Amino acid sequence: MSDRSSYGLGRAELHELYRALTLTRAAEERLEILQKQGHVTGGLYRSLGQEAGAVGAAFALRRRDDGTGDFLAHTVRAAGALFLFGGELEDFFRQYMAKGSGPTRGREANLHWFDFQKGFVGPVSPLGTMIEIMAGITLTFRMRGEERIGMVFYGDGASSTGAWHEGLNFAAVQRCPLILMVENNQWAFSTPTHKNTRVATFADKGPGYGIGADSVDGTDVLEVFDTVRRAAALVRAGEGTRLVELRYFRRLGHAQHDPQEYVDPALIEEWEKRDPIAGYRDRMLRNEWATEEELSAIEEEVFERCRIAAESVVEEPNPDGPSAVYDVYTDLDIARPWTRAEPAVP
Amino acid sequence: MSDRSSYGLGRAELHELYRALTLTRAAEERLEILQKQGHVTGGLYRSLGQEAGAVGAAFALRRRDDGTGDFLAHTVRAAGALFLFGGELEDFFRQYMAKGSGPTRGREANLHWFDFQKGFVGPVSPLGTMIEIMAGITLTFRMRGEERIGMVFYGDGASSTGAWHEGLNFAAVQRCPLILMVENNQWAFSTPTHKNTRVATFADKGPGYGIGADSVDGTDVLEVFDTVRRAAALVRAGEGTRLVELRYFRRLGHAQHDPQEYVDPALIEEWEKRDPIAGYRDRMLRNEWATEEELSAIEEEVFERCRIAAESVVEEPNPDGPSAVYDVYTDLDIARPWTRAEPAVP
Amino acid sequence: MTVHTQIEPVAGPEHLLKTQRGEPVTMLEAISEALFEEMVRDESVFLLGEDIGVYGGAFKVTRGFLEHFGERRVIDTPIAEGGFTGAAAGAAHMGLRPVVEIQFMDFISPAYDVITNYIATSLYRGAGPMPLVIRGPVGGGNRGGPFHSQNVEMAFFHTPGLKIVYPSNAYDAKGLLKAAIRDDNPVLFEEHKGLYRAPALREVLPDDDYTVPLGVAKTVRDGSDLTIVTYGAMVHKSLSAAETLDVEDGLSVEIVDLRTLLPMDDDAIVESVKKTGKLLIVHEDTRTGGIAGEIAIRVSEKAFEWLDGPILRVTAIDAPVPYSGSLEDYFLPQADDVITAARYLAAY
Amino acid sequence: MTVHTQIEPVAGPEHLLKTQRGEPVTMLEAISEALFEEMVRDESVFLLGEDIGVYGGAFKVTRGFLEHFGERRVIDTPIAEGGFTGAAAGAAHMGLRPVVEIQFMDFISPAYDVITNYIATSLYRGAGPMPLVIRGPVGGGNRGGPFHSQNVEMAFFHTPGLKIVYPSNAYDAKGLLKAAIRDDNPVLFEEHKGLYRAPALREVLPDDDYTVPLGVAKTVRDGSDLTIVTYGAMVHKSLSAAETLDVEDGLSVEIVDLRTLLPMDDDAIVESVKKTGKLLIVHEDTRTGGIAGEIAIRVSEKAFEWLDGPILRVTAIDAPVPYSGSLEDYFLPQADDVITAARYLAAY
Ligand SMILES: Cc1ncc(C[n+]2csc(CCOP(=O)(O)OP(=O)(O)O)c2C)c(N)n1
Ligand SMILES: Cc1ncc(C[n+]2csc(CCOP(=O)(O)OP(=O)(O)O)c2C)c(N)n1
Ligand SMILES: [Mg+2]
Ligand SMILES: [Mg+2]
Repeated sequence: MSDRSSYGLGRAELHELYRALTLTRAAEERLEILQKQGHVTGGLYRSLGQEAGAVGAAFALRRRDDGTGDFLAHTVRAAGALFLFGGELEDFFRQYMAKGSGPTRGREANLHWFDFQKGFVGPVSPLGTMIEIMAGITLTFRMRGEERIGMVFYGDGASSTGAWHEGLNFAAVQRCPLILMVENNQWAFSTPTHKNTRVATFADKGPGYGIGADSVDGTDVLEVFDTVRRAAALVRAGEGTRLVELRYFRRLGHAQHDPQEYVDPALIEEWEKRDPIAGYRDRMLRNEWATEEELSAIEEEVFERCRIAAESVVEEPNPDGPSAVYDVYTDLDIARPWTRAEPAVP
Repeated sequence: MSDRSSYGLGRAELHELYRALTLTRAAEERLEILQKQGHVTGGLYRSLGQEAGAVGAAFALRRRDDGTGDFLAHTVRAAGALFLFGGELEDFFRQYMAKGSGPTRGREANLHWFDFQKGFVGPVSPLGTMIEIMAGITLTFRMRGEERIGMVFYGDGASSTGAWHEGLNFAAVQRCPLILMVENNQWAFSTPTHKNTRVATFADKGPGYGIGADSVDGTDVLEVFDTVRRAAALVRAGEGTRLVELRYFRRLGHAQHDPQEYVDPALIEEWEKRDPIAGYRDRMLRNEWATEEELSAIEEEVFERCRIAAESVVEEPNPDGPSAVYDVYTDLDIARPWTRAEPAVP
Repeated sequence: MTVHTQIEPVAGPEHLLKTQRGEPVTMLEAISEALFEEMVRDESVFLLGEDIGVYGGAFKVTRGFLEHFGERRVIDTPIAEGGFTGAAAGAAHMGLRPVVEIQFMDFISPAYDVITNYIATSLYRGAGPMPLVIRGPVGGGNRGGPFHSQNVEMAFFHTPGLKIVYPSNAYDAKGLLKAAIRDDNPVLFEEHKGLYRAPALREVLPDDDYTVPLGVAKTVRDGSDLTIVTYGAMVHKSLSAAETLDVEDGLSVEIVDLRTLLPMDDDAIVESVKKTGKLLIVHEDTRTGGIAGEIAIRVSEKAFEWLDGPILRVTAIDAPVPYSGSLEDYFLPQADDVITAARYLAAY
Repeated sequence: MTVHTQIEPVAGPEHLLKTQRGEPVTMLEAISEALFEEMVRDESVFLLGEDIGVYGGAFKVTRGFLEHFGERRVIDTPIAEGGFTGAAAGAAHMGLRPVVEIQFMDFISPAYDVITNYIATSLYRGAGPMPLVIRGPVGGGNRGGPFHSQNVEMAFFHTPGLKIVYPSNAYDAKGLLKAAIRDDNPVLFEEHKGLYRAPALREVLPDDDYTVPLGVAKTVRDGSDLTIVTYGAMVHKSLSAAETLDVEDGLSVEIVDLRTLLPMDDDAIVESVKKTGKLLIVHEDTRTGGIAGEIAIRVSEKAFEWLDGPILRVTAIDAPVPYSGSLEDYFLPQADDVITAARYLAAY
């Protein structure tokens, strides 16, 4: 489509997209500050250059907070989708800081969290699993005759796993209303995509499952939105499962501890020029979808929200050690260490 | 190709194909007799109607018995390929009768057996695994610069497994010289193919792995031979992994205990008319590649071989119970039950 | 959301109403009835598995279910134990109560990842309860070879968050399976295929909606000289050994049938050991890393003073399950092994 | 076919030749050296794993290997633990000796099927020896959460045909890994990531081609009052507890480091228990179904008469590994727990 097309989106929606993009980046940048201050537990994952994929895709779904909307399974690189689905910024920071006040109460890391009312289910680390889970979730939509659909994100590397295949094939055969978003950022940790798959584009994988597939420039939030909107319409209309590839580039290391020495700096430079946020900003101004003032206001608002949220969450308490025994079973307590009781008796 | 084409095969080779086909069927029919007599341990699997797929494909490979030839991973429905690779008829019966004299000495069932000199590796039950194994075997061919290639058989149903995907994808990426034969007999136990995959033909799965794929009438031994011969040439020349679908029909139940009440009898009748052995026999006569006498002689010879082999194997001893403790480790004995020692001391 | 419907006499395929008619059932039929009654009672219960629909399952446990409940609730899956067990977990998130059949439990291994890492940890990770049953045939003695004979409890016994059930008879199987389906935690349910149709296990069951609570063992034979802790098919070999020991040696053997392996009923074990002072553990599964170890250390922790002899075990040998009958018979623990071990311990 | 080459000083990347230069190495460096030396010695040894090539592995164990040995012998795989472990098994059939790295051992679960059903049973099924090492980082204490902290021994301890090694220091790690690579059986090799770079474990290793035999435990501290059987990171917590117990209580604690978990060195355990009469087992892994049970029943079988107190254990609690530091510290067994348990047992 032409640079001028807003794909039918109104000014408010175009601004909302910009807010979601900048929020993603600002939240992650704030995390880096928190990490330097020693507040972050474990690894820190950035989506720099990939923000438009998550935001554009999630924006095309029906988001509700009463358990009737579409359903999302995000990855650690899809914070933008999570925010659009109502994931709270505070919870984002709580999770990264392993706070007892966070949705997993310090038991699980970063974006690995859940809200079935808002309609999202966070990942587990073993790659591929969430396609199986989302196949089951969307199966229930079909079984119950609900109009809801699901969306699951995964990186290019995850496509090598058996879980990816078993989940996608099950969904395809059962006509589960599910869209698989392949975040093809050209790397899986240090491994280039061609060492994970021999296909040139993940769209080639669709026919192998008998499903429709699209591939889209993942740095163009409006293109992504439009592609996914059309895919979602087909899925909702009963076509079953589809796949959408997002093409972009992981501009930082796998996690903050990875200096990505294995990446040609020229490539990074090239992709910096295609920054999804800067690009969209320019386009908005060029097409007069927003004024400089409006955009600056959004940026400032988002920056402040992140600063304030982070600052308040830092103060929140860590979980209480002994709470580690709860919630292994719904109906049983697991034993506390006998060596920590008074008196200590086996 | 025309009915008259022998694809460059000479009279002797055409006869050899016929011998392999009839041997497969005769050996399996002999098994049924043995089973009725109570000699067979466990399930009995027939390849009725699928014989030409295994035979035609294996015939296209380089078969040696000194560890320098091509390599086969057969299934329980590919006895014909196993025989062509030098699997002994006696061993076939020994395995089904769980004899101590068999290649697995009664530890494993039916066609689950191995000969790395002759170049075959039998399956394990968990479906899909053998693609991973064959990826590794053929990887060594590539690593060592050998001209050998591998061939692995699997049913349509097995394609749903994660192992199938992980193995095939690994092979594709690593350019392993491997041909995956998909035995599409339209059933996986009682489950029709469309409940295992949404593709209309397994050839559609090739592009999803970035590999070449063919589909061939699996009841036509010469078509199969020719298709695989060409695929093998490409693989051997360095193209890497390929896939070939064999299209046919499982004319008997999953195993002998399955009366396949779930199959429309009209379909079975239709496929009986396309019997691969009867069809090839007619064609040989029609084209004067063989005389009635020659074919009858082959049939009789094969029948007698099976009868004699089965009769002699029946007499062979079962494994000695206490030998169950050997070969768990190369260098350690596992404990015998203390309750069976004299005196019994823990 | 779970919808509880009234329990009342239901219509259904003849062979699933034997108990309603007062007829005896095999353990397999008891399991079918449990599934059937739960599906009637609660429409959030549904089934997934290979060949469970038109074929009724490799062992015919779900024969007639597809016709009665339809394709929506009886789903023939692709061959993808990980995939459909994961899908079941997703459905459980949405408030359904899936029951997964693994055709032979040996094939649970492709689902090992999703069960241990996703399903068992769901509640702990904040993703809520996981009402999910994974059931299927286990066990040796049927000449199935290494991949159709395994016991799988020890692959999962070490997984916090799971429950593991392994019944030894029709009554328990029905009551435990109903309890498992109603449990909000994931339950692995092992059914010994040698018991499925054993004529000796046919019995008339109560025709009410009984359940057998998870986590409670049962003393199936009272005795004073020696305790045998066991479960599954070995309950019956132990009972037969106990008869012989009674008749030939005048030994009084108590037998505790664990029924649920995880969580384990420590109290029942400890109480019996305190009474007899001698403990023999019998399991069909292979020896090293078998459940006997965990039982032994719990008894050591809780009843050391009461032990009048070593804790001993009778088990399969440490090998894959061999195919041939002669090898498999050697591989498996036999009643004679139980007798020998009990005599040794009694004389200690 | 295995090709054995002479061992002589080799050229290679600086950081892999520290022992040759007489410099101390960490446990991680010892592991790297073992791999490097075995690859130099035997060209049938090769490596497979995620990010082991250009990146040198998530923990940099194989840094410099790709440059030295080339892509043929250092293979960056797709993310498919089952697939590439299975491929390694195929290569082992053909006479190679693959060493597989699992990036975090938690991710071995997708390979559970091929390891337990194919690899461990290969010899028994008549498919010949399976010289294959599967190695990678395990263990908690690094705030890795439920999927980057697991110990995986008990997932495989019940699998006949496998060996399992779990070293506690640089010397053993190097010698055991070399022995594992030369072994004709599949070996699971667990490396505690908390020990990888622990400064206290840096040591100068012998510069000859030594191996440490599999299946042999080591008494790392002599004592007479109490035996602690342990392995991996818990060796060090136990040693520190023993110091305290010595100083504060005058207790003499003997510590047996198992080093190999499967097969287990029963003799070393039993001998120590016969000397001290008291046994405490310490493992970092979760409690129920942990290795303590198997040790307990073996000691019960072989040294019951020598026990002067219950066999007790100190372990992690029965939960997934929690992410936050406060939770994880509570979850893990600590030196204080060992002290308390030892005091209880000593006073028994
Ligand atoms: C089954 C499994 N194996 C290994 C890992 C370790 N791991 C975490 S992220 C990652 C790379 C993932 O790459 P990709 O799927 O492309 O996602 P990206 O990080 O590029 O967004 C790996 C290997 C894992 N999480 N799961
Ligand atoms: C992982 C796994 N799950 C289940 C089974 C049980 N099983 C054995 S054969 C079979 C059907 C296989 O169908 P297909 O692959 O089409 O082969 P065919 O029998 O038609 O030749 C099933 C489900 C198995 N062997 N492995
Ligand atoms: Mg990626
Ligand atoms: Mg089939």
